[in-house]
Amino acid sequence: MLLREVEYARPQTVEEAVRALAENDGARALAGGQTLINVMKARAASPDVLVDLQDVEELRGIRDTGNGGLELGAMTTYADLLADEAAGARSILGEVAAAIADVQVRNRGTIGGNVCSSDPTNHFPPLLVAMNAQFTIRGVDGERTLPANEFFLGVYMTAAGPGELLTRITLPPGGQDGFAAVTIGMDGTAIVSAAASLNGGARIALGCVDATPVRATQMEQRIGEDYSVDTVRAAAQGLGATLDPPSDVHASTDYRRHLAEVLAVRAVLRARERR
Amino acid sequence: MKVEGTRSFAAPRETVWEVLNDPARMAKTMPGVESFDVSDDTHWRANVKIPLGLGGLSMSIDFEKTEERRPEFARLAAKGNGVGAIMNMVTAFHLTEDGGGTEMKWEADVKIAGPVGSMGQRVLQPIVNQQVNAVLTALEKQVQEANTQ
Amino acid sequence: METVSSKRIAVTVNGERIEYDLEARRLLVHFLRDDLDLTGTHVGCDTGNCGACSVLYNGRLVKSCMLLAIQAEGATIETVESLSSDGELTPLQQAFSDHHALQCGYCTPGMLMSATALLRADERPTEQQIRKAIQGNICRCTGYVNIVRAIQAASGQAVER
Amino acid sequence: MTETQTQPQPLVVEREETKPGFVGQNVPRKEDKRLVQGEGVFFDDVKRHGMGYVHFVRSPYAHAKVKSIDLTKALELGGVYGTLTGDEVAILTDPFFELSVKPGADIKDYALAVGRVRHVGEPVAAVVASSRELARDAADLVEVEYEPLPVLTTGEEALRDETILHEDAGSNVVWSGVFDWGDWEGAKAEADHVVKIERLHFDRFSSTPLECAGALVEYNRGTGQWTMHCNHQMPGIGAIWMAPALRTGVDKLRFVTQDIGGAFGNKICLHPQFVALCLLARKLNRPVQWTEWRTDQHTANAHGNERTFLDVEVAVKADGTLLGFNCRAIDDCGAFPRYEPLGCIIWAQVTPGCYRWRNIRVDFTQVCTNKSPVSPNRGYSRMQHLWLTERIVDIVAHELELDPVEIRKRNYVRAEEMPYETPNGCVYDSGDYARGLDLALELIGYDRLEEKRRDAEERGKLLGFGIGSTLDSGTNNFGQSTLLNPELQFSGNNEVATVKLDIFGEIVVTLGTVPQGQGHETTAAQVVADILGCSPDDVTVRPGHDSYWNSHAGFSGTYASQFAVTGLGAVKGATDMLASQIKRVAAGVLGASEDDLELAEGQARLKANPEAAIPFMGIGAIVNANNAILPMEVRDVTLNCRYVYVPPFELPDFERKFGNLTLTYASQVHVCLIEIDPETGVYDIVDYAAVDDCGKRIHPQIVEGQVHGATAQALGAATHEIFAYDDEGNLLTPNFYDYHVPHALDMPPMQNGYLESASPFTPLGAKGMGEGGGAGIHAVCAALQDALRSRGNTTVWRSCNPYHQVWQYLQSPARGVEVTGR
Repeated sequence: MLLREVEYARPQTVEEAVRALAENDGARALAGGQTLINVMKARAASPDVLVDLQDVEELRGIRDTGNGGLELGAMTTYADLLADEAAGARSILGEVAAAIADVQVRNRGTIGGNVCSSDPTNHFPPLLVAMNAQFTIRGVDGERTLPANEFFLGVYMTAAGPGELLTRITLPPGGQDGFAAVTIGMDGTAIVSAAASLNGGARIALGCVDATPVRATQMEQRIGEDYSVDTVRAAAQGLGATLDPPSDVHASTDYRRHLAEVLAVRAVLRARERR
Repeated sequence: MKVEGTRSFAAPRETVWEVLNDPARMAKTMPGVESFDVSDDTHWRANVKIPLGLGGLSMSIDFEKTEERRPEFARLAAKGNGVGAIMNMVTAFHLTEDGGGTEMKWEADVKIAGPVGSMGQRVLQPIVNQQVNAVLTALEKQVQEANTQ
Repeated sequence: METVSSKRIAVTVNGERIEYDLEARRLLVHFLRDDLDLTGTHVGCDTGNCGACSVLYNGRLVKSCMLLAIQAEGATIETVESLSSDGELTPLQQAFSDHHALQCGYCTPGMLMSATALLRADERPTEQQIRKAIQGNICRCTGYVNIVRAIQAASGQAVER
Repeated sequence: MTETQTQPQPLVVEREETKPGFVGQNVPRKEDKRLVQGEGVFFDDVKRHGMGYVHFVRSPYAHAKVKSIDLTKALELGGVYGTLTGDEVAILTDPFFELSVKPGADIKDYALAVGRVRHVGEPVAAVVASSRELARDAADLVEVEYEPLPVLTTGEEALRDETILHEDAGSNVVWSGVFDWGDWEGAKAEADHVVKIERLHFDRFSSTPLECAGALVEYNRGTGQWTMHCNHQMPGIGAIWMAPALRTGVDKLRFVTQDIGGAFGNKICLHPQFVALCLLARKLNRPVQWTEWRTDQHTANAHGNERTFLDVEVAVKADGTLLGFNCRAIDDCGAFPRYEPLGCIIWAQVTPGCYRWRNIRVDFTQVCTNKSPVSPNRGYSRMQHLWLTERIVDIVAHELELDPVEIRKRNYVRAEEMPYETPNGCVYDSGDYARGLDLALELIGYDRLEEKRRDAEERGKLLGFGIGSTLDSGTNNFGQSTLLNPELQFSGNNEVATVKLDIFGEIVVTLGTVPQGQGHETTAAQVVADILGCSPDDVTVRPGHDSYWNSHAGFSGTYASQFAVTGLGAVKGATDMLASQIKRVAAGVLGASEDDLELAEGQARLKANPEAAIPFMGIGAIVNANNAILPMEVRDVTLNCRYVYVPPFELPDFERKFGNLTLTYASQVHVCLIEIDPETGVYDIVDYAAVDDCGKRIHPQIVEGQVHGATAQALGAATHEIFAYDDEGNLLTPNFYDYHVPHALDMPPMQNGYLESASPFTPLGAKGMGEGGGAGIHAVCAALQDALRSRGNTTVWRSCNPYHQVWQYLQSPARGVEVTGR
């Protein structure tokens, strides 16, 4: 509790928001606040200025891109992903959102905040890497779009640097997505998570085995387009050995390596089952 | 927690040694350095704001060179004090000549305590690795610069 | 872009419009408890996990320890104090008492706000839906058994024993 | 004026058949109406004009010398009222009284760290400011220079005394002693098998009440008296620690509580922080308020005792008859003993657990480590020991291929043996453990166990079944403290209630207890209503406890499973006195004799002629305001009665460590089914049944609530709740991020069953039962071991088994058990 002193701005447009962020390199965007406010309570990290995005309508909404892909405004809440019809077309989104924390957090927390906080235990970073999502970042001198694997740089660190704002996340067409996680209790913090998206080949990403999501590229290659149980299981062999996960009170390095293999298989098989 | 590794530089050992032992250059390798003062050739103090995505973590870090065998070995002790965290680090590097280049074996034993710890262990180790990598990358840059001068 | 470290905000709390000067860093829960003296809303943790501070914010359930009060400019907030009028318990509050869904009563206000949000959205939730709806509220006394029963009863459903 | 009566309690209480009344009914809880409306008053709801907010500067080191503290910058900050440091504390106060003999007796424990910090989060200074935020800002500006020292994070390390935490004590040992009852060597000789278990470890956790600790403290300069609006659950003991430290009298310390957000024992050791607050309130001459936040509570308030059992030997006959056991126990109490070493004896209340073995030897040592201090925690010390006995029984059954149900039934103390004297002189008052087990097995469908096993296997899961049969010993004989330290002047127990009839006929009750959700207002009213022949609605029980206005005795408080016995015993005693006074007054006015009268419908009336009646209002009015009409012989009546309930205890025998340590023994038999995913070690508790026997249930719903809560806490402790430390002594689970308590989705379906073996020793036949015996922990451990049987036959040697631990068991199963004489 008990935050350090902080300045506050409440822009109405992306323009204003980006300017506010650019004016002070200690400025940070405040989306749902379900991570940032807690970090500030611990005084572990303290922005000098909070740029509250709640009024910025351009950052909300979920749009079908026409080609079967989706465009998610950065301020889309987990609750939106559960309720929204367009999002319903990509059922994994609601399924994963529903497993995040609790009602209160799902009502406030946003997908933009989830990825920008880049906490290794978050569900969406590995999922979006697997889905090959594109991240659109706005700065004072314009807009750029990056693939997921270039977006995540470290714990609490993303390509959206000081003075920049993640505005939307674009999902390419697809639908055969799977997610599997071992969490501390039901809907708890992830110990290890894995996501897979099958779209003319498998994209597999692991969460909580490093600071940022890790692609299981060797496993992907071994699978090719053969999603049979035996192939997938065989393909996962040795995946753990390629990882150097942190060890903590919830899991040893070896346990995480092991879970990575098991969960990667489950994610792929769940993706295969999804219609 | 202990982190270690090996790094090769395309520069002679002397150059790498110079950079590693030049506080001014070392300052440039540290992320978020706001000020840096050298009290004597074995004691330096840096005020840094480690740029975490969610906002900076301010710390003042005192460095002491506790051991040195020019040009192949040095050990540094660092004590960091910040609102969010207390940091204690002992780091050492061994330089060996490797053809025209230099190989650096380094290790660091980092201890972090304080509120940042209450954010959950999951974030600490990766954050440390992150900062170490940032330093090494910057170090490479410094070595190259020094080498081309 | 103009930034402020403190500001006078206007907010509607339990039907009453309030104007108040606030530091930007003040958490909503401290504003409610310490400034407005609405002490029914409680604090049980410092990491947004326990749900004792749950309130309805523009009709949606939130944890008031993860919002700045200054963000609430223009918002409508309902706290536990708004549930019953002149001492008349609501069916939900009565069910909590009838089914012994509270012991120390510390998590109860947050629990009631979560249940209120659930029952507004869904008149006859299943047991699983009820558990999902109070997942964000920690209770250390009851093991949740009687809380689930009370919410079932408040939604006019038979309570299995 | 009030009058007091206290009669020596006979060991066996004669009870007339209780006529149908409110006792035994689920009457509405009086507490609920305010609490469901958010109108309870918890300590943090209390405010005073000009109050200052306190923030403690806490140590980031587990063990270090405090070289210097620089307050300059903090004091320069606007809105800062003042500070307090260990140096001042060392001058203004004396160290807290220690309960132990040497070496523990020589430990110096102050309100703030003096010269050295011994655990992460230990307060080294305090800052007071005009707002909570400012106080923390100022605390951040306090510059403390530390010199780190070697850190001890396990009891076994500490035992080596290579690093000493408390130099005054000269050793890390707080207390040690050997408990030797019966004839262990003889039992070993008689045994067909001796089962040796290398190591069992009961992990650290706590009940983590949702409301953390805190207080608003005011100092009255004129009277030198402090008022603490707080949530201390045992003010009497708090005052005994605080008053000498503050060099004042206990009556100068006024503890006021109304509603408390759970305590579970964790709010007994708040005296260090409270003394710091008292000093600040006096120094700054203004009310000061401290709210402990969750991370502070986890790192620096109260943990449950952590205990390692080594070289456990069990003597068993071929038929499964248990003859006895022998082990070493190392108890880790953290940086300061505080309530310890009482945990070194409390376990002995349940020495044999539920079993008939007569030969038990325990070599017990308690040590300090650089971790948070411990305090009593629901199931205090008995839970650790009962976990040992239950683990022993299941491991023995496992090794000798005996059925866990059969071995229990063969060895349980039998109903017909009650009251049963244990090898160390405790008396189990009543109970039928075998019947409890049968009922639990029925509830969980034990007859279909193998069917369920196969079904789980088909789904790729490993099913396990486990039993936890435990005791909740209630109503302490504090004389047990003398078994640790013969110098201590504590024995017996007591509790107080007052009941009065006011001028308008209101019946008002005050209690010596300090409830935290146990429903004392409700159950006290039930007892009063039955005796006075009125409705609980006619009875006002004052909420909470104010040590100035609530009469209290030396052991008053709410702790250690005793209200139904001591609290309600006092209420019954006081109400009986009042009833007799009411009858005397009515008899005097109606010219009848006391025996001709009965109390019913809020009146005193003639049994023979109910028309001839005086309502309580009339009685109250006459005695309080119209007593000239009273015959002389009843003018002594005050209608304001105080009763002290004193249980029938004797001093235990120090030489033999022998005696009756508690009055009642509620029993629990819990069973569960778990399913493990062998690929990941992830498991679910898929079914759970709890059978509890606490004698006469005053309010069955409240009893069930306690059972549910105790079970949830046990399941948390068995699965994820652990206070784990790294080598530097940093707590790895300092808040609800990493310390996962059960949420609504984590709890299994639960069925409850009850037996009522009335206690022959208590006024109402009731037994204390609030703590439970941690049965859920034992049941889960047993179920895990059962499930893993087909996978390498491991021994579940820890009390807390998160997924990674179960995966460890799967990866490298370790028996750690040796059986001789096979």
